[in-house]
Amino acid sequence: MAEYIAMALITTGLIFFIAGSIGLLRLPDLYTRLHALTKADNVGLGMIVLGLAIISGDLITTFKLLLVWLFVLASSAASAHLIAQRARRRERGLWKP
Amino acid sequence: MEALIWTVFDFLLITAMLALGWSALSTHSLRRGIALFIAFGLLLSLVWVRLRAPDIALAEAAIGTGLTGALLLAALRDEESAAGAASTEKPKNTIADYLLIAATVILALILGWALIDALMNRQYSGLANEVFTQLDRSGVTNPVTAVLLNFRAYDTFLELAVLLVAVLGIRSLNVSRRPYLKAGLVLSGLTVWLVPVLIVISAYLLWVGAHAPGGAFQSGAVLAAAGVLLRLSGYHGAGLPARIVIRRALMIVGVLVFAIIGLGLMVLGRGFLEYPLAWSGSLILGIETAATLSIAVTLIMAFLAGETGRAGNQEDSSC
Amino acid sequence: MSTFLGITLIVLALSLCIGLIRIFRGPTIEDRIMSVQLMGTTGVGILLVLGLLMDMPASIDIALVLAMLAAVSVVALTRREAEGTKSG
Amino acid sequence: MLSVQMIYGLAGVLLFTFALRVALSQVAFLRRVLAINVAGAGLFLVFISAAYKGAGQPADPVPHALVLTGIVVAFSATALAIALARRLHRPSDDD
Repeated sequence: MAEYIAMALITTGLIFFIAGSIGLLRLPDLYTRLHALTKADNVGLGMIVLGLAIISGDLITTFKLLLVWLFVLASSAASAHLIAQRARRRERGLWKP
Repeated sequence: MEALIWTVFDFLLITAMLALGWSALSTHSLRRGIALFIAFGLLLSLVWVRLRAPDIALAEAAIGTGLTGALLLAALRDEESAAGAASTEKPKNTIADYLLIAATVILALILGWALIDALMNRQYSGLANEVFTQLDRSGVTNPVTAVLLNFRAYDTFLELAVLLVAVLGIRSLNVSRRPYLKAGLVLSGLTVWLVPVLIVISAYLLWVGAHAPGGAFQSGAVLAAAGVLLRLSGYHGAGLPARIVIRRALMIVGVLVFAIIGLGLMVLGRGFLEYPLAWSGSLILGIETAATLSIAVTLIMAFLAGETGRAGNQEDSSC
Repeated sequence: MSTFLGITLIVLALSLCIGLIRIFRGPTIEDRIMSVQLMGTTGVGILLVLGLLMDMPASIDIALVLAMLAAVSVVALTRREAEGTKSG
Repeated sequence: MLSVQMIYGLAGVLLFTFALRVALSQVAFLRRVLAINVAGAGLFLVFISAAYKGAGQPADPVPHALVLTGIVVAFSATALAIALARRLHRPSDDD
């Protein structure tokens, strides 16, 4: 049972990763691409980390995995802000449909 | 199935790596090239894990991605501000250029053939067996640390001396880097949180280096990354102690402790750096702690390029 | 289970390659920085899966360091021209 | 018959020789430094792929130790080269 939950979680994570990558590739302007990117960072990795934690079934490993996710969350939030700030400062255009 | 998965993964990894390495060197804009080089470093640390070289992956993640990229970007910034518009004349394809291409193609063929021949036809086991049979007499259980700090400690000692000489060279050139602006709210938030975490990770890597991937070089590189982050966020001293005497002491402490222990063992009637078995674990940890501090300070000084504490203060007032 | 993890690994690597196209295409440097950021996160995912598949517990430590240093290099890339936009 | 060692090793050879050509043919200094760093990475790749001993076994630690110190030394050599170039191109202000 636990295995199936883990597989479902990882599959969801993979969908977010793929969606993030395709979004980064296909979306029309910089800010929408940034939006796509942060989904992969936050949800994608989070789901994979939860799935892997269930598979490993080890308390220390689970703790370390969650720590990795927490660090990625915090640093990717700051990085996304820095990128957007830099883009605004240099007046990168918005997408006009 | 298993084999197929690995083959596909290797193929994807190598393609991405070659594409990044190739385009990092052939784009027209140097800034773009450096961004590609940073991505190349990130990918390379995945390759090291795939090839079961976790110690190298740690060092590559810290140096190849963080430090070298930041150093090249700082150098580019200085160069642009010094030269104004960078000269971007394209080199023409001359006869010499074609000869060079031909020569490197021949070199690639020779090296490739040599590699294939060595892997297919020679039975060479390397020194792995020697290392693993002697491992329990080294005082540590991580084979890479055993090689670095025990079997070939002599080499590591000289390596630290090489680092020291490189930084002395950089300092004596007396060039200065322009400092960065003070960080905004979000960046300083990231910095005050990330720097302590990097210091803790560095200490952790130093400690586990005895039995798991980690050790002085990896730990020092992570600590240096913390210093570089401080510098990027506008702390001009990069977190180094302000007093020059202390900086200098930290720079040489690795070589010093190495030499004292090596010579002390000679006084006690053993070879240079030939640890007694009962003490080797503690001696290695002592040397590694000193070496970590020295490596970190040396790498940060290399990044700062010849700035003394006093010059740093002057810059503070000037901008 | 290991086959499932293997397929996970391949999908992650594919996702990394797709994200890489943006770093070649640009057009602005910010796009390239975003691609570096995505590579860092996908790389962390790949390292975590690799650690389980290759039975190499240390790869979690490497993932941790990689995540931190990807952030540092994004800072380095975004900080470069802070000087020029000095606003008093 | 391509083994893991061989494909990664050949990729390393390719990176090394291509980067070597760029390093020799470029004029701009920072480009050369970048190329030499990539060439070094290719060389490290050849070493480490030769040290790989297959899925189950631990790899040969001696090349690992060599490459580990190599990475650190390469960084400080890069920093030294950049400082030298800066000094070289600076208009002589003193003496």
